[in-house]
Amino acid sequence: MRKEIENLQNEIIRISGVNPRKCMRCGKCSGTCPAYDEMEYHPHQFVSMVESGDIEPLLNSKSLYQCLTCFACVDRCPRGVEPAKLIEAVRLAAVRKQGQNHMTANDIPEKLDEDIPQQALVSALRKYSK
Amino acid sequence: MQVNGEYKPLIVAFCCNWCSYAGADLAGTNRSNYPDNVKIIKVPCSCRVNPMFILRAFQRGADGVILCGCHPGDCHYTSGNYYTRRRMALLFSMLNFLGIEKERTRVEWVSAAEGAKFAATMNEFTEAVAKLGENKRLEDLRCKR
Amino acid sequence: MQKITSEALINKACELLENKTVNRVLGWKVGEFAYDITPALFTDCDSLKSDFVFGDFCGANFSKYLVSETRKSDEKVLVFLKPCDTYSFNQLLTENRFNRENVYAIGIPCEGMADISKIKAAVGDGIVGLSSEGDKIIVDTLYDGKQEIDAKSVMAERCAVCKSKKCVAYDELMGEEGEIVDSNRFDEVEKLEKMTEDERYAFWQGELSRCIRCNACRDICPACTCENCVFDNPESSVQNKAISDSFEEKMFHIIRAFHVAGRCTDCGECSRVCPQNIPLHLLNRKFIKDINDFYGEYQAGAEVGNRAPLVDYTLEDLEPGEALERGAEN
Amino acid sequence: MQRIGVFVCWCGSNIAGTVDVQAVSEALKNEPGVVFSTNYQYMCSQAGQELIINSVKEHNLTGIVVCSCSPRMHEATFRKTAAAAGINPYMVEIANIREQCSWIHKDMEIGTEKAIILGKAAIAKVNLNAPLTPGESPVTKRALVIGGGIAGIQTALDIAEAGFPVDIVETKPTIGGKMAQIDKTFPTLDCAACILTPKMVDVAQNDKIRIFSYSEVEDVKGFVGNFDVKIKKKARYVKEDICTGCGVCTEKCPMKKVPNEFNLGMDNRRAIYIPFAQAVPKVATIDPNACNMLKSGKCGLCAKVCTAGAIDYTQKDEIIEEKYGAIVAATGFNPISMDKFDEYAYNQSKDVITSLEFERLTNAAGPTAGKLLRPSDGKHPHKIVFVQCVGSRCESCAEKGKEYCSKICCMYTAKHAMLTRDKYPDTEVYVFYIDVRTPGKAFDEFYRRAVEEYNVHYIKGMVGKISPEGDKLMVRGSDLLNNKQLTIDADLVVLAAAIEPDKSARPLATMLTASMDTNDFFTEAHPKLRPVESPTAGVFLSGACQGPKDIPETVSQASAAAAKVIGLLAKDKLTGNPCVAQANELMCNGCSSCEKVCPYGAITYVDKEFRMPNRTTAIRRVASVNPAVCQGCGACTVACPSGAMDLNGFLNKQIIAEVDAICK
Repeated sequence: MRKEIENLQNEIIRISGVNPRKCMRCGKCSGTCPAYDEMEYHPHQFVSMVESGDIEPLLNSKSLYQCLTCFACVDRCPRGVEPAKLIEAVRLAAVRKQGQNHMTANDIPEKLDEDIPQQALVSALRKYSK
Repeated sequence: MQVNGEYKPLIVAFCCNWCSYAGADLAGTNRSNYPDNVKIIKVPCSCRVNPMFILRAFQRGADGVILCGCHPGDCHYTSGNYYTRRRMALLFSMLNFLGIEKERTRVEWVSAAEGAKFAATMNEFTEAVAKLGENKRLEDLRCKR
Repeated sequence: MQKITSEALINKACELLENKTVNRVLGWKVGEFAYDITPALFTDCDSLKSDFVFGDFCGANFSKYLVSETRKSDEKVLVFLKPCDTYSFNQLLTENRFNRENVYAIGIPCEGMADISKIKAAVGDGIVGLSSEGDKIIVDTLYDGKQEIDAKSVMAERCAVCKSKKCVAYDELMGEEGEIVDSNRFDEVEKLEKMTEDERYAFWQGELSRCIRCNACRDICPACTCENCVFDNPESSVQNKAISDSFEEKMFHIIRAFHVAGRCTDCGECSRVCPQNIPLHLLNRKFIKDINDFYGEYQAGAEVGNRAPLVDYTLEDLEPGEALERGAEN
Repeated sequence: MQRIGVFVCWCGSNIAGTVDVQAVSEALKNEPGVVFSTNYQYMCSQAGQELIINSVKEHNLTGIVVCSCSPRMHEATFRKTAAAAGINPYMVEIANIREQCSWIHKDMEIGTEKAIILGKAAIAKVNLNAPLTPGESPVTKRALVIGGGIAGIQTALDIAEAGFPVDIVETKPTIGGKMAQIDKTFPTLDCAACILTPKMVDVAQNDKIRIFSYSEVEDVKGFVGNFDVKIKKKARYVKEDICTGCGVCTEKCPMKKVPNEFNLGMDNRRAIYIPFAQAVPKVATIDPNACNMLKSGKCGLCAKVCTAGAIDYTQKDEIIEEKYGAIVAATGFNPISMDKFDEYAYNQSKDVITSLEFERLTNAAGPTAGKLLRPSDGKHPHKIVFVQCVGSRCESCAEKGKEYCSKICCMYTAKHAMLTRDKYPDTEVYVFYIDVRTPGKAFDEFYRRAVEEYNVHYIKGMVGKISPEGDKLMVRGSDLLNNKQLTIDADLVVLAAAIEPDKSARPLATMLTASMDTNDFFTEAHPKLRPVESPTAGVFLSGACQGPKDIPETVSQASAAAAKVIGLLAKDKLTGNPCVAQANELMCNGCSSCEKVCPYGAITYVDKEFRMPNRTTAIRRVASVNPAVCQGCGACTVACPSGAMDLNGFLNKQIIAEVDAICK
C-alpha cells in the first residue's frame, strides 16, 4: 500500500515537473485562486498533500475539476512551485485510474468529428498522452 | 614505482594549506587509515600548483598525482581554486590526449572538516592507481632506448 | 597563387620608406632555395626591389619579430601581416609585448601557403626552381625538369583548414578584408580523441620520439616571447636544453603547449618549422578545442585586450574530473 | 650550503609508537646539508626547545627541520625557537610525521619508512630556503567611512572617540540615512529622530570628524594603511561654510513642485532645499535639474534673499584627494522597486504604499504632519492591510524580488500595526504573514503585544491579489489556518518591501577590490569569525551593506568595525607576511597574466630600462608586487609563463625539490 502511494506520488511529481518541497507554505496560491470557494481542497493543500502522500482524498475530490488552470498561482508563487501543474498531474492520475484511456496521436483521426473543437482534441491529447 | 622489486604505487598529493592539508590532519587526528603510498606536499593554495610540479612528479616515478583544495567558493584567497579548476581540467585532458590513463590524475575538493573524505579519497585513488600498474608512459615516451 | 603580388607590396613599402612613414620593412626574402624563404629587414628601396618576395612560400609570421624590432628604434617599422598573423599581432598587443606606436601594419590577403614537404613528396628531391601560375605550382627539378602540380593539393595543412581570412588588425589594408571562415580544423584532434588511450599513446610516442629538442617550435612561436624561457632558466629547476632524460621532450611539449594555452592563435608556425615534422599544432589545437568546449568559443587575438580563458573563471566551470569524463565519451 | 639540524620528536608515544624515531634521525643524518640529527621526547617542550637552541649554537646551524606534528600545530612555536637561537624563523620546515604518518599507520616499518621520506622532503626544501623578513609599511592614521547613515555615524563617532581623524562621505546633502526617515524604532518605540539627531550633532561638532556630504568616492588606490582616495564633492551651489541654514531661500524659491525625495515623493520641496529640519550639515542645496537660474539663467531669487551671501551659481564639482589607513563601507540599503509586483497594484493605486512610505506618513515631520491619511484623498483609513514578505524569500522571481529574508520586516510591520492601533483605535489592522520571525531581545514579546494587547489581526497566509474598487482596495488572500480565502475591503495597504543593498555598493566594491555575493551584499572575510572585515585588508564593513540588519545590530556592527579600524590605526607600522610573490624583473615579459589573476590587485606594472644585447637598452614593462597587499596564494606564479613570478617560502625550486625527494 505504502509502495503504491509512493509510486503515485512519484508519478505525479514526474509528470508535473513540480518539486513540492520547494513550497514555503505562504498560501499565496490559494490567496490568488479565483476558484477557491468552489474547491474542497485548495491549491496550497494540493501541494502539501502530494508532498505528504495524502493523494487519495485529492483523487476523489471534485476540486480536481474545479481548477480553471488559469495559472495565477503559477505566476505568483514566490518559490516557483507551480501548483496548477501539480493539480493537472493529479487530475491526470485520476483520469488514468479510470481505465484504458491513454491516447496516442494515432488515435486522433478516428475521433475526428466536425463538431469537436480543435482545442478539445489538443487538450485531450495533452491530458491523455503523458 | 618499484620498491624492492615489487610494484608499489607512489602517490603525490598536493594539498592547500587552509582546507585540504587541515583535512589531512583531521584524518590523522581521527586515526583514519589511508595508504602510506600517499605523500603530501603542502602548498598555500591549490592554485600554487604548477603543471610543471605534476609532470615532474610523474617524471621522477610517481604513479598518480592528486590535487586537493578548498571547495569552490570556499577558497581562502577567494578565487584560487577557480583558476586551479580550469588549469587542471585542461592539463588533465591534455595528458589523456597524449594517452595517459585518466585515472592517474585527479582534483578533489576537501575541506578542513572532511578528514573522513580525505582518507576515503586517498584509499580510492591509491587503489585506482594500483590497478593501472606502474607509470611507464609518463616516464618514457621514447621508443628508442 | 597569391592574389597580391610582390610588386604591389614592394611599391607600397618603397612609398612608405620614401615619405618617411617608416624607416625599415619586415619582409620575405629568398633564401638558399626558392622555397626556402626567410624573414628579412629591408631599409631601402633598392634592396626591396632586388630581394623582397611574396608568394606561396611566405608562411613566416612576422608578429613576433616586432617584439625585438620595436625596441631598436622609435621610428616605425613596416610589417606585412597575413590574416592569421594579425591574430598573433593582436595577442602580442594584449600582452603589451611591443609598442604599437612603433609599427605600421599593412594587412594583406592570403590564399594559403604551400607546404614544401608535400611538394617534395609529389615530385621528389632536387628542386631548383618554383613558380606559381594560377592554380598550379610549377616545379623545376634537377632530375625531371619542369612539373606542374595543383596548388591546392600541396597546400599546408594549416591553410587547408584556415580559420579566418579576415585581417583583424592593421593600419592599412591592401586587398579585401576577408571573412572568418568555417573551418574543420579540429577534425584531426577529434580523430585522435576517438582513439583508445593505447592508440593515442602509440601515436604520440611515434611522433614525439623524433623530437631532437632543437627548440625551433618555441623560437618561432609568436606566443612564446618570454624574455627568458623557463627551459633556459637554471633557477626554474626544469632547465634543459637537450634531452637528458627520456621524459624531457614530452614535458617540454606539454608545458610549452600549456604555457601558450588560451594565448595560442593557432597560426601553425610550430609545425611548419619542425625539422622532424612533428604535428605540434595538434597539441595547441587540443587546448583550443577544450577551451571552446569547456568555457565557450574563444579565439586568441580576435581583439586586443581580451581576457584569456586561463586567467579567467566562472563559478560554474566544469570540474577536472568532468573534463576527463567528457574526453572518455568521445 | 646550509648547515641543517634535524630534530625528530617522539611526541610521547604518539609518534614513537609507530615510527622508529631513532632510525629516522639516523637515516636523515646522511642527507645533503644535514650536519646534526637527533630525537627527543617532546620537542615542543621547554627542554626540547632548549635542545634546538643549544644545537644551533653548537653546530652553527643555518636551517632546522623538525619532524613532529602538523605545522598547523607548532610551526609558529619552532619559528620562535629559531628566532631565539638567532636564525631566521623562515629557515624552519616541519615534516608532519604525526597527523600524516604515525597516526594513520599501524605498522612500525611502514611508518618509519614514510617518516624518513617526509623528513627528506623537508630537508630538500630547507636546503633551498632563504631568510625572509616581513615587509613593513606605514599606516596613515585617518579613516574613511563611506555612507552617513546610522552605521557610518556610529563607526565614525567610535573611531573619533579613540582619537583618530575620520571622514564621512555621504551622497545625499545630509547624513542620517534611512533612520532619519523612520518614525519610531522597535521594540522600545523610541522616536528615531530623538535618538539619531543627537548623534548627528555629535558628528557635526566632533573636531576629528569631517563630513563630505553630497559627495561620492571617485577612485580608490593603494592598500591597507595607505589608501589614496579621490572624493568628488558635487556642486551644491551654496557655500557650505557661509550658509547658516536659516531656510529663507527654501521658502522663497518659486520652484515649488519638485518631488521631495526625503518624503519619498509624497509631497514637494523647492529647487533649493534642506532635506529636513535636523539635517547635518544644515546647509541648503540647489537641485540643478529643477533650478531655473541654473537651467536658464532666469531667477536668482535665492541669492537675493540670502543675507549671508552663500549662494554661488558658478560652483563646480570639486575633487578632494586624501590618504586613509582604513576604509569602512557603510553604504546601506534601499527597499526594492514594487514596479514588477502587478498583483499588489502598487502602481495603480496611491493607497498601496511601502512600509518606508508608511513611516513618513506617520512621522510628525512627514507630508501629513504625522496624521495617518490616505495619499489618494487625505481621508483617515479605517481598515489597513499589511502584507509581509513582498519580494523577500522570492526564489522564482529573481528579476522581481530577492531570495533572502529581509529580516527587519516582521518587526517593523508589528510596530506599524501596533502604533496604528494605539493612535487610531477605530482602525482595523490586518497583517498577512508567512512566518513571523522575531529572534532578538524583547522582539517576540513585542509581536505578541501587538496581537494580544492591540488586537492586530495576524493572518497566516499570503495576499494573492489587490484590486482597487472605487475608493476601496479589495485585498484577496488566504487564511491558511482557517482554510479560507478572505477578501478584505481595505482603505490602505502597506507592503513590506524586501530590502536590497544600495546601488552604489557594486561600483564601490570594484574600486575597493572587496568581494560581494550574488545579491551585491559585501562578503565578510570570514562569515563567523571575521564578520566586520572584508577579505581585502584594510576594508571594513558596517551595517546593512553586509546583509539585512535592524538598528541595534547595525549599531553593534558599526562599533565592531570601528574597533577593528582603531586596532589598525593604532599601529605605526604593519608587518606583512613574508611569504609573498616576487617578480624577477629580468625575466618578466609584462604580459599582465599575473595581474589578471591576482585577487588582491597586488600587482602593478612599472617601466624599467634594461640592458639588451649589443650594448643597447630598452624600456620594458615589468610586474611589481606590493608585498603589503599580496596574501601569498601563488595564483600569479602559475599564470606566469616565463616563471618570472615566484612565491617566497614556496619557491618553484623548493616545491620541485620536495617532489624529487619524495619520488626519487
